[in-house]
Formats: sequence, C-alpha cells, structure tokens
Amino acid sequence: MLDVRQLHVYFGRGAARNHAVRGISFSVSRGGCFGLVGESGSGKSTVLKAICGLAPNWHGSLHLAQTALTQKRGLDFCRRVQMVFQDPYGSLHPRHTIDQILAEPLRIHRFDDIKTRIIRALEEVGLDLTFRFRYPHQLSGGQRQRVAVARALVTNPEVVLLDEPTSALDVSVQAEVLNLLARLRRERNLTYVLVSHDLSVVAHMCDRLAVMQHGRIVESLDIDKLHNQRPSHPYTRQLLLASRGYDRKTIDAFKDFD
Amino acid sequence: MTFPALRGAREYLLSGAPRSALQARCQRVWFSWRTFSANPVAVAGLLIVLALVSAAVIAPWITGSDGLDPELSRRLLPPSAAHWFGTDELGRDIYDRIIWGARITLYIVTLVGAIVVPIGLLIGTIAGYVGGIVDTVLMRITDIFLAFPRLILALALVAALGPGIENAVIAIALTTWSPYARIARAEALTLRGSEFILAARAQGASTGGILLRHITPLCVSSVIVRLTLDMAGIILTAAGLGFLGLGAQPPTPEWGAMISTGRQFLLDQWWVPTIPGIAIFIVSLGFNLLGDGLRDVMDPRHNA
Amino acid sequence: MKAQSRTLLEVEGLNIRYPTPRGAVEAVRNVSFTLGREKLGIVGESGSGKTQTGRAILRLTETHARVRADKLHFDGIDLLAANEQTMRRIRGRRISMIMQDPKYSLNPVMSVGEQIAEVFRVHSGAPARKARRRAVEMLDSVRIRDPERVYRAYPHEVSGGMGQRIMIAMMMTPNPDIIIADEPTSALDVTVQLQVLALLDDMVSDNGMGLIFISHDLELVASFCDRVVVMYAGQVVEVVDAGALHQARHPYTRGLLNCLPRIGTHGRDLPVLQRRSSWAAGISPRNRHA
Amino acid sequence: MPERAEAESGSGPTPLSALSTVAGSLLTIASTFIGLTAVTFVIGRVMPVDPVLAIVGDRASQDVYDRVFLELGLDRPLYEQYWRYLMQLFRGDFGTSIMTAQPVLQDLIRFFPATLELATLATLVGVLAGVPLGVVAAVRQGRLTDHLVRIFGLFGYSVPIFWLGMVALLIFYGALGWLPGPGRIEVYYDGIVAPVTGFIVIDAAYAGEWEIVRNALSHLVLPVAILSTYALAYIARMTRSFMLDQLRQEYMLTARVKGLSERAVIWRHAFRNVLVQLITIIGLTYASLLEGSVLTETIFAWPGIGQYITHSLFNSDMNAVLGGTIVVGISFVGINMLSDLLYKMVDPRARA
Amino acid sequence: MLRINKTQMGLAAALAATLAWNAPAVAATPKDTLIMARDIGDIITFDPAEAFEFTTGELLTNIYDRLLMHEPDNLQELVGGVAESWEISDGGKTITFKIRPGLTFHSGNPVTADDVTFSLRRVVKLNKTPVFILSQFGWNADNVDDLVQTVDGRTRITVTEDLSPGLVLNALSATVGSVLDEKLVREHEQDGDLGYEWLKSNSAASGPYRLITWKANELVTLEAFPDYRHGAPATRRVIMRHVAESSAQRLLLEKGDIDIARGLTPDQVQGLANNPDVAVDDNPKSDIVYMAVNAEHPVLGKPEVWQALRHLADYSGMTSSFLNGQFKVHQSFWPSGLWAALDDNPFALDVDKARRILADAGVGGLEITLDTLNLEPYPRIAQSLQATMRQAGIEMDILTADGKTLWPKYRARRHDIILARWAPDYLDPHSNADSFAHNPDNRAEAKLTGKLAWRNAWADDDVNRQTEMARNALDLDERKDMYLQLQGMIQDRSPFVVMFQRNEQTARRSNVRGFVSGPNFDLVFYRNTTK
Repeated sequence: MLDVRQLHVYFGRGAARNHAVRGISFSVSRGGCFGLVGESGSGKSTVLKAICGLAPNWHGSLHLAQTALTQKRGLDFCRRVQMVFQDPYGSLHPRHTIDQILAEPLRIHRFDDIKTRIIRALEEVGLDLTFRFRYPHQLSGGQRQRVAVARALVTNPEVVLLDEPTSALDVSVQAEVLNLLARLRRERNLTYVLVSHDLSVVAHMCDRLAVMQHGRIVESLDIDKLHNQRPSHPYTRQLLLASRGYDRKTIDAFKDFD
Repeated sequence: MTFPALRGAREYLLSGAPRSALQARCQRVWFSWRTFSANPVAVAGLLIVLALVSAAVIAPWITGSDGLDPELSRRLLPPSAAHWFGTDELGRDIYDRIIWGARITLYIVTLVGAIVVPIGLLIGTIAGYVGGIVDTVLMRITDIFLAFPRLILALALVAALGPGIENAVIAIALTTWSPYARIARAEALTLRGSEFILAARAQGASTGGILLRHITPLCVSSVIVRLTLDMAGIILTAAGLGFLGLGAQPPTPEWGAMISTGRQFLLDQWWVPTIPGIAIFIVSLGFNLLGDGLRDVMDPRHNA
Repeated sequence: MKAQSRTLLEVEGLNIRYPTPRGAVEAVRNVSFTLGREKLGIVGESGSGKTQTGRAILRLTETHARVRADKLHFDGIDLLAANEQTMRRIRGRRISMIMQDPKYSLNPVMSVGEQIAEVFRVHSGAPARKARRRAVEMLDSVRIRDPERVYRAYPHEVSGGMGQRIMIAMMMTPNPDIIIADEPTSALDVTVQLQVLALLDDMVSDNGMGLIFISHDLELVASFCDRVVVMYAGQVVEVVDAGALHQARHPYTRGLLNCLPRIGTHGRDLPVLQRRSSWAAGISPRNRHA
Repeated sequence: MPERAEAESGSGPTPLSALSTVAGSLLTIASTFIGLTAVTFVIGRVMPVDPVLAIVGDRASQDVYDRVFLELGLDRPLYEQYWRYLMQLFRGDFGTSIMTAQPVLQDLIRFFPATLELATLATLVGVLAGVPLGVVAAVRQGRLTDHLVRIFGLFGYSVPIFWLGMVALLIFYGALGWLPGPGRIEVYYDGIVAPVTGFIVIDAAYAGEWEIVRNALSHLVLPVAILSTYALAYIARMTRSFMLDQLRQEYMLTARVKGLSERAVIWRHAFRNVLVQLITIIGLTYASLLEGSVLTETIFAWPGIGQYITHSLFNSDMNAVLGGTIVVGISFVGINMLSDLLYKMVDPRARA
Repeated sequence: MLRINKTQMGLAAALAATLAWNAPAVAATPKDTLIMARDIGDIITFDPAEAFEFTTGELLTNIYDRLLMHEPDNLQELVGGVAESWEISDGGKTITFKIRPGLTFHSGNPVTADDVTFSLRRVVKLNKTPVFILSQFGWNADNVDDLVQTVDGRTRITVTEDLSPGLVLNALSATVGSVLDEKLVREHEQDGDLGYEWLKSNSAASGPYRLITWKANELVTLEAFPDYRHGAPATRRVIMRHVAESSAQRLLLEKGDIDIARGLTPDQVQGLANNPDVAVDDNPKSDIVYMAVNAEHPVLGKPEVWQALRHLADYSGMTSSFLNGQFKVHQSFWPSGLWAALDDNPFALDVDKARRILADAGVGGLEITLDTLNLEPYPRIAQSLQATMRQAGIEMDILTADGKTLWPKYRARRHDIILARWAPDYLDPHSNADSFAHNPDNRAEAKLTGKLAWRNAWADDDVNRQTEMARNALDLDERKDMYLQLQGMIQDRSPFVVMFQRNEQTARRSNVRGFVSGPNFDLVFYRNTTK
C-alpha cells in the first residue's frame, strides 16, 4: 500500500540546513500497521510529515498503491492519506466547534450530506451528539483525541499516519484510544503507520516496526522477534530494557548513543 | 413571570452541551462577557464608548442646533444653564458642537479600523504564514513605513489628498498599519507550525483557506485589542491634524479642530478649547480602558 | 548528618481549595501521609492534585488558593503557621523541589552556573568565588563532563537531560533534607529518563534525604520508590509499599496497572479502567476533568 | 524535528554568520534609505504645493516662474530627478534648503540636536519613572497601587499632548511664573555661545556661561515633562504587561523554591527577562520621539526637526524634507539596530 | 501608592529647585534690546532683489536705505533716501538722481551713484519675482545697462514706457529701490551671481540696522548702525522672534519676555485691556480682504451672481465681533487713507435683495466651494459668509489651506470662490489697479498669473482702458479722478467683492515708545523705538 525507498528529508536552508531523515526505506501492506520507534530528534515524525506532504524538501521515492508521489500532493491524496497528531490540545482549532472541525475536510473534498457524516463520525469514535457543538477547550484530552481521529477518518481514507497519538494522554485514556484505533483498523481495513517513543505502544499496536536513531533506521523487525527478545541491534536492546521500568543495576550499562 | 424564560436563557447559555452552532457561539460570547464584566474598569471603558455611540446616534434629539451656523451676537458666553459648555468665538453652542462632533470621532474610529485591520491582517498573515522571500519583501516594506516619520507621512498624504476628515483618516490609517502587520505576522508565525494548521494542510486545505479560516480569526483578537489601545492615539493624531489645520474643515465640529481654533481663547475664555480637550480625553480614556479589558478577555496569556 | 526522627514530614488532612466565580474547586481533599528518609511516590492522573500537594509543602501554591491542614509539620516546624522569613530559610536550604521541564524552570537569561551559585550564596552567604567553585563541583557531581564550560552555558544551550541534571545539581547544592521531584523525567526520552533517575537515586540515598517523587507513571514509581501514594480526584485512594503494588487492592490502582500496553498484549484490546463515582464521593462533578 | 543544540556542540557565532549579519544590516540600512527617499520623492511630486511658487512667491510673473521651474530641473522625469538627488547625496551634498537659504546639512545640524535633547531627556524620564512603576504595578496586580499606576498611565495615554502643553504653559509660565515660556533659550542669549555640539546646555557649559546653562535647562523642563508623560505612560504600561507574563513563568517558582527573597525573585530573575523585551519598547519610544513631536515643538516654539520637516513640507522644500526624513529614518534604523544589539547582549537566546 | 508619592515629591522638588535656581533669569528683557514676536516663517531671503514677503519687506526697510523712501516722521510724503534730489526731464522719461554726500555703508564704504546704478541693474539682471516693479518701465536684462547709467556722479534712469512720473518714483520706493554696497557685494560674488547666494542671509546696506543673524523659524537679530545718516538708532539691538502661536505671544508679552507682539487676535487684544503694563496701538494698514469669483464658472460667471454676493456678506456683523478693531469695512480696491482712495462703502448685508437678484438671473440651488487661507481670521469670515449665503440658497463648502497650497490653485484658475488678502507692492494706486483691473489678455495660455483679474478670468475693455489712462496720466488731480472712477467700476461690475481693510493692533509693553508702523507692510520703523 505504502512504499518508502531511500527517503531523505531536509529542513531549513543554507548553513541552517538540517538533514533530518537520512535514507530510510520501509513498506506497509494494505491493512497493515507499521511502527516507527525512536527518541526525540530521531526523525521519526519527519518521515510522516514527508509522506503526507508537510515537509516538501525531500528526495527518494514514495509510492502510494503503486503510484509515485511528487513534491506536490493533490486533493485526492489528502483524502486517501490522513494524519492524527500528537497533541490533542494543539491539533484542534481553538475557535472552531467540533462540528466545524469535522465539517472542514468534508467541505474541502466536496462531500455532500455533511451533517449525517459528522454524526456518523462522532458515533464511530464513541462520542455522543452532545459534543457536536462544543469547543475543544470544553473537552478532555481523550475526547479531543477522539475528535482528531474522527476528523482523520471522516473522509474515508485508506492510510492513516499516527504521530504519537497517545503520548499526551493519561494511561487509562491511552488504553481507550488505542482500543479505538485498533477497532477502526479492523473494521475498515485501514493501513496505519504509527510513530511513538514508547516501545510498548508500538509493540502493542503494530505487526512490524523499525527503530530509528539520528535519522536512520537501525533495525527493522517483526513483532514476534521483539516478543522473543531477539533484537540484534544494541540500541534496540537498550530500548527494550528501558521499557521495563527502573532498575538501578541495568542503568549503568546504558550507553549514550550520541 | 419572566422567571422561566430567564431560567431557560440561563440553561441555554450555560449548558455544557450546546445543541446548535448558534448556541455554541452565544455561549462563547456570554462567557467572554462574564469575564469582561467582572472587570469594572473595562466596563467603565465600554460605557464611555457606548455613550459616544449613543451621543452620535441621537444627536439630533439632544441638541438645540446643528452647531454650524454662527450667531455673532452671543459670542464667547461662559457656561450657563442656556449654554452648558458656553459658546465659541462665532457664538455657536459648544455642547451642541461636542455632541455632533461625536459622530465625527466615531467616524474616524470606524474608518481607521476598517482600513487598518484588513491591511495589517492581510500583510501580516501572508508574511508570517507564507514566509521566505514573500515575508522578507513584505516586512521590508513594513519596516520602511515604520521608519518613516509618521506624522510627516500623514501630513504629506493629507496635503496630497487635500484637507478633510476622510483624507486625514485615510492618511492616519496608511501610516498606522505597519505595527498591525507586525503583530499579525508574529501571531501567524507561531500559528504556522501549530498542529491544527498542519492538520488543515494535511486535509488538503488551500493556503488561502488556511489564512482566511484558520489563521486570521486567531490574529483578529490581538489586532483588535491593539486597535482599541491605539484608538486613543488615532483620535489624538486626527485631532493633531485638525490642530495643524489639515483635518476637518470649518465649520465641522471636529474636536481637535475645535481645540485648534479655540486655543487663542485659553487665557480669557478657557472653556472654548478646554471642553473639546476634555471630550477627547474622556473618549481616549474610554477606548484605553476598553482595550485593557478586551486584552484580558481575548488574550489568554494575560489571564491571571 | 541529622537523623533525630524517622519522620521528616507529616501531612494530615491537607485541603486546597480554589475559589472561582462559580464556587470553590477542591483541588486537594483531606490528604494525609508521612515522609521519612525514603523515596515516596505520589501517583495519579492529571488533575489528581499531586502537584498541588507538592507545592503546598513549600507553601508555594498560587496566592488565591486556600490551604488548610490538620497538620503540616516539617522537622517540628508548622509550615502553615511559619512566617515568610522562616519559609525562605526552609525553601531550598531544607526542602527543595525539581520541576518537570528544565526548559521552563531554568531562568533563560541567566547562565546555568550563576543560577546554581546563587542558591549557594543565598543560603551560606559565601563570596562569589567560593560559590562558583561549589557550583562547578555540583555540576561535576551530576556527571556533567565539562562543568567549567557548562557553568557558562545558558539554559537553551543544553539538552533536556542535561538541563534536568543541572536542576538536580542546583537543588542539591544546599544539601536539603527533602527533595520534591514533580514529574522530573516525563519530558525526557526513556533511556535518559532512567539515567537521570539513577543519578537522583544515588544522591538521595548517599545523603540520606527524603524524596517525594510525583509522577503519572505507575510502573516507574513502583520500580523506583519505596512507598506509593495513589491519588485520584484530589484524594488519596491507597498507600502501598512499592514492592507490593501488584497486589494493590483498590480497583483504581488495579485498573491503572492493567490498562498499560505491553509487548505481550499485541493484538488484544486493553482492559479499560471503569471509573466509579464512589471513588470521588463528595467531590463536585466539575473537578473530574479538571 | 529540529535537533536540540548541545552545549558541547558550540554555539558561538561563526565568522561567516557574523559577516552575513553585517551584510544584513547594511542591506537593511540601504533598503530603508532607498525606500524612504523614494517615498519622499514621490510625496514631493504629488503634493499640491508648488515648489516654484514657494520660491518665487504668489505675485511672480509667468516668465520668472518658468525660469525657476527649469532651474530646479522640474521638467525632467521624476526618476531622473531622483537619480540626480541620490548621486548628489553620495557626494555628501544634501542640497540647499529653500526656506532657510542654508545647506540642508547645516540646518539638520541645527535642528536635530534640539529634538535630540528633548527626546533623550523625555525617554530618560520615561524609563527612570516608568519602569519601576510598571514593575510595582505588576507585582501588586489588582491592588490599589496597580490601579493608580494604570490610571496615571492611561492619563498620559489619553490626554491630547498639545492641549496639555498649552495648559502647562499657561499654569507654570503664565500663572505661577515658575518656569520660562516657549523657546529653547531666552532670545537675548542667542549668539553668545558658539555652537559646537548643537546642544545649548553642553555648548554653554563648555564655554563656561553658567547663566545660559541655567536658562537653557529651565526651558527644557516643561517640554520634557510633557513629552515624557507619554513615554512614561507607555513604558510603565508595557513593563507591567511584560512583568505579569514573567511572574507566571515556571522559573519564578524555581527562584522561590531556592529560598530567594521576593526582591531578588522580582528584580534579579523576573526583571532581567523583562529587560529583554523592554529594550525594544524603549527603543521604539525613543525613535518615535526622535521623529520630532511637531505638536510639542509648535506649542513650545522649539526649533526641532519635526517642525523643520513639516514647515519644509508645506513649502515644498523637498531638499529639506528629504534631508530630515533621511536623518529621522536613519536614526530609527540605528536605534533599532542598537536595541537589537542590546537585546543580544541581554538575551543569550538571541545570540545564536 | 508610596512610590507614586515619592515620584510626585521628586517632581515637585525638581520643579521647586528649577524655580529657585531660575529666579534671577525671569527678569525684564535687556534695556538696549527690543524683542518683537511675530510669525517669521515666511522669510526665505534677505536679498532686496528677491525678497517679497511681508516680514522681509519690513526688515529690509530697517536695513537698507532706498533711493526714495518714506520717513517715520512723515509717512505721507515720499522723500529722498539715498537720493538728495532728482530731476525729471524728457517729458517724464528721464530722471536723474543726485546722491547725498557723505553717506557710508555699514562696511564703511562711501555710498556713491555707482552703488545705486549697480543696485537697480542688479534687480533687473537677477530677474527675480519683484522685478516686475522695474520691468514695467520697459527695462530688461539686455537694455538695463543703457537705461540705468552713472553720469557725472549721478544716476540717470530712462523709462521707455508711457508712465506717470509719480508712478515711477513710487515704484522706486519699493524694496527693489534698496541701495547695495557694490564693493562688499562684489567681494562675496560667486560665479558672477552678483552676490545672490551671500545676500540671502547677509546685508550690504546703509540703513539704520545691520543684519546679524537669521535663524529660520527661530529669530532674526539686527544691530544698530551708529553712523546712520539720522544718527544712531535709539535701541542697540532688535530681535524679531518667531512665535507663531498668538496665545503664546500674549503670554510672553504679559510676562515681559517680549516688548512687542505683532500677531494678537481682536479677542486677545480685548483681554489685554486691564493690564497696565501693556498698551495697544492702532496702525491702519493697506491690506485689504476680498472675495473673488472665478468668471469661468458656468453659473458663478454671471455678473448678477457677483452683484448678489456683494449683498451676502455680513460686513458690520463681522467687524463688530471677531474682526473688531483689526478690520474695518472697506469696499474699494485702493485702501482708505492713501492718496486717491475711494471711501464709499455702498453694500451691506441684504439677503432679500441678493435672493431677488439671483432669482431674476435664474440662479438656484447653487453648490460651490470657497477656498481660503487656514490662518485666522479667514476661516471665521468664511464661516460667516457660509451662513449668510445659505440664507440665500447658496450651499458653500469651505476649504482652508496653507498659502503655498492655495496659490497654485488660484493661479491655475481652479477655484470657485476665493477669500484672500492683498497688499500693494508700493504706494501707488496702480500697484493695485494693475492687479485688480488690468487684464489685457484673458486667454488661459497668456498666463498673466501675477494679475488677480486674470486669475479670476475676468477682462473688461473699458476697465483696461481706464487703468492704462490712469497709469499714464501726468496731471495728479486728473490721475486721482481716474482712479476714483476706476474703483467705482470695479465695485459695479467686477467679480471682486472687496470687504475689509486691516488695522494692525500692535501690543507693546507700556514702556516701549517710538515704534512706528505705517500704512503699508514695509513701512515699519524701529530706529526711534526706546524703552
């Protein structure tokens, strides 16, 4: 469904140019869920931005269902590939009601029957209709993230890019949102690319994952391999150790991968 | 008898789950009003501005004349029961002129707002959001206007366009937009990278659509707040142009021009220049107080 | 080293209310716990009142907050009754606090070293040169490689992990009895987070301090602390020994533990925490999402 | 995601970036300069004032008029006139003013110091009084002090300056006789001290004429007081607002946790951050006062740059207007650059 | 709270300190210095060949002695200045001037006929604005060397046009008749400019005062010339100080910081009545205030409208209120009090009559603009006119502007109605007649922009002929009758509505004496002033 080959992404110009992603490749099949794990600054979110056209300065090849993507994305692409952002407080326009927020993509892509679609979208993410005319500040973090998910799905996309969708949420809410995402993927046969710094979240959600560091993929592995504690790269092993909580003894063995 | 209706209104405004877009908007306005009205100083400002507006609207019913025709037999009368604020050097009632002058002040205020806000928003949001060379060029132009002696530019424009209140206001507006462009740009710059803008772009929204529907509404409040805070300055600049003989033409009862022509009477007939001076002061104060209050309501960063 | 009493801090019946135009909000209700020279974790979701509790101990809640307690004693001092001068001597010198994000909690226009030296000078009255030496020592003690250089650096020039080490160095400088760490590592990457915690751990145990570790991460608290206070909606729902956390009885604690995704949970739905209103009995409904 | 800058990675400006900063500021000056002169030139053309009539007067016959028209080069296309002017400027020649019959440069040397001394003193008073008032108001937000400072600030903001000037003159000069009337100095002292710096006070002190120093200083009091009312109001208000922002920052909590006294918390921690923002505000205030307050100058018969430009403008004395605009524009850019520089000195974040 | 009080106290202390410190400085002006306040913004040059502004006209009178001039003790009579006597020959075409012996310039150089010849030739050669006063003699740059010559130590001039010798002599008493110190001027000559650049801000004269400094928009300082032919002036120094604000002038005068105020309004003069330290002198001037209609305007061009307008000004209402004491009603173009003036004021406010005239002419619903200067009292007069015109059904907008903006519009005939003032260039009725009455070529291309008749697009053959006859008449009485008749014609049929004549109210400290202000703007003499 989505194929990424030798992707390089840059930010800025001239002396301030920043080579954020340095030649990564991966592919996801239809209905699959691919995870990208890494620490902040590893370039994992940048990959998503390049895919959905928010980081125009890239080279390499990107294919969506066998069609090569160019620097400029059309409206149709935007309908088929949607993104859910990390911060449920920042990703919703503070002055728009939920209704307006959900109506906007429908309007851009010239859907009819906007009202019915909004109501259905709200139902699907488990929000009742009393939320329709509220403003984001009247919602809790989890509810906002549900709205963000609803917005991403309201145009019936095929691929959804998830950028740390739960890292700003409390754990109990995180569980709800993760369950919701999993259910929607099953029901609609969606393709996910999930980015997270939390190995447990990726391991829980994805079939296959890649570990990123300094703009490169250091290791790509199936979930079974991770499950069986057999990652080959030392950095992956360290992440795996760290995900198990505080243990004074193991920490001294940590390497700084700067 | 109105209790149920009142309770209904209360419920309508306070319910956590609004049932329509209209109700949602009403609630937001109501909530802002609640915050605003908790600040007595701001309310005082609003009252002054409302008084200005109502004086302008009902001027024909609360004045005895249009304050334009000279009546040379009753020149320079001190304030009395017949002439509350006295009469001026051509025997016109100063109270009548002040009231009719409210229309002009209101006109100045509205016209400047109507010119400055769109220009500032347009240039600022485009520069801030689009960035790159567009930003550089637009900001360079803004800087030139910022570096230009303001009153000089206004004077030149008025001189070029011909004296008169419209031209004075246009001149003021054309010299005051640059700080607004800067404010709008600063806001647009911070908004540019925010996730909801990225989300809109990811949905395929066009640049124009994002500017219009997402960025501009968020810049408007800080621009409006700045405008109310500047309004005093604008009124004073208009008055200053009037003072230099470039604003309203006689016999228009523009307050600045009234001070200007009345200033030679300061020693013997103090009321002639002083009353319009006080009028300008009060209205400026009103806009300033209002602006302070609005800043607290609209700008969340200033909420204590 | 002073170790007259096992208990350093006693909190009993702590209440914090915020008056708002629409009635008071109860941020903290009837919270009680004690702290010895140990690592005490306070865990709860956002809005559970854990941060407010931490700040109340230093009497640094916002000015319009109403703080009441049956008892709020530190080393025999009634913290609620003490005058401002006494409090100033306690703050930093005897009870210190580390905040979540060094990006915001360090003064952006002062060099890192200046900020560390300042705390030393305030409490010891030492001359500038001595304070400087001490600051460099402290930077060294938090395992910063080039302390002289970092001394001159400004907060925006250092990484999050280093910033938090600087923060620790600063707060450890007067060698306080109690450190309150309010989500000290949640802005950091996993491995850095553990390294910083290790450092904190070492310093606290070496100096025999009491540590209040405030966090939303139950697993982390359980593995790091000695005892855990679980808070929900401004109240303490349970106090358990960290080792026995997995035997915790309160459904809230259990729910929190169960809903975490793990490497083994792939492909299954996560159990979702079912909140019961009885947990927060008597708390105004508005507070629940606060 | 941009990488975090590490202390180890070095953050001093590279020689290349320093060079580009210099080039950037030169470019700013050049473009502002070109923009200012071009706009002024166009203004001169669209003004309904006839520069020829300004010279020959109302009653001149047509042939005198036509001759002067040609002498001024007004028959040439505008761009050519502009180009000639620029070339002339590059030779350091601002041309001659019609209204004063003096080289514009000499006029500027006479008029600008008059404005400069007013603006500098007014800004100084504004800063020295406004900053502490603003800080105190912010610290006591919502209390009586705060309200008083705000009301005083709003007064300075709302009162028409020309009216205030007239009333002040009437009271302090006319009624009480405490202060001297309009003008920079009593006219009979004129011509005693040779102008060196253009600042009468300094020149007189240099010449040892203390009577004149005293007289010039006393003439400064009223206009400075009037101008600083505005500066003070603005600065106090902005200080308060900036301070309120800083008081809410988390590092304030850190400072308190450290056990610092309230004074140290406010002045050592919060104020240093406020200072960063204040520099820009003070710079702007100063620059706007340097434009020359035409109104204040008119009321106090102060021969400043604002009056000079205005008067020249009304007489279509474009050499003078251009010269004045250039001086004001350049000082604006200069002050901006200076405040940028100070900004960088005070705020380490701006140095990168 | 506390801090504010401290600040206030600080301010008060600073004020008090200044006060105490400054106390000796607030004293009367120095005894030997006369300080006058006036708006001197109009000065652009001190060169007598170019200066044509009100302020410089007056100052140059006190700096330069002219060939012929009026003296302060007898303002009516034209007497020799530098010229001791003159002979008219050749049917009034040639005049020979004998120069007073023993006169010196400020520089110490003797005043000779060569200087006189040089000065007159210089005016014509420089060809600046006031040149028309001399060029009407038929002089131009090419022939002036022949027509103005030094012969046997005398200056002989030849006039080629048919002009009354009285007019020629009167014209030579204008600023252009100032006698310059040729030697000094030559020393400062650059590139053959005849000292033009240098003389803009310097003087080379033989009059009672020497120009010391001119600081534009600030002050002009004059210093007495001790060897003046009438003896050293009474006051050693004269400072003319730029004070544009009339209220500031009044304050300064009452406080004793100036000796003479030259721009007070009638109401301010009234306010001074109770101050024993101040006295006010009345000095009738020759400035007149008139309203003129652009005859090119389709409706305003009708002579009936002009007639109606004459009845639509509230002459006496204005002179008894805001013009009180400073203007009197005067309705002919040559000012009252001067030779050959018509003192007949036939018009008064009569709205009904005006309405009738307009109705008979079929004029209704007229909407027009009146342009005027933005100085008092013009906007006030305009507002009074606006009100009376509205009563007659004429809606008039007022547009005020600075003179520099107004004159180009006027000279381009782009006005509807203009309200302006006029002062003669020299004291001969032809000075005004030439402007108000004479328009030999009314075409737009003719560009006789110096003449008011042309500017208002009005030409009348009878009037033209009458003007020329009066100009050339040799007999004085005959000439006077012709001018009286001409003034009547202008009252009857021109688009000019002359309304007022100015009376300058000079306010002075009561100890100031001997200040003379004559009937024209340049007849102001400082040299007898004492205090």
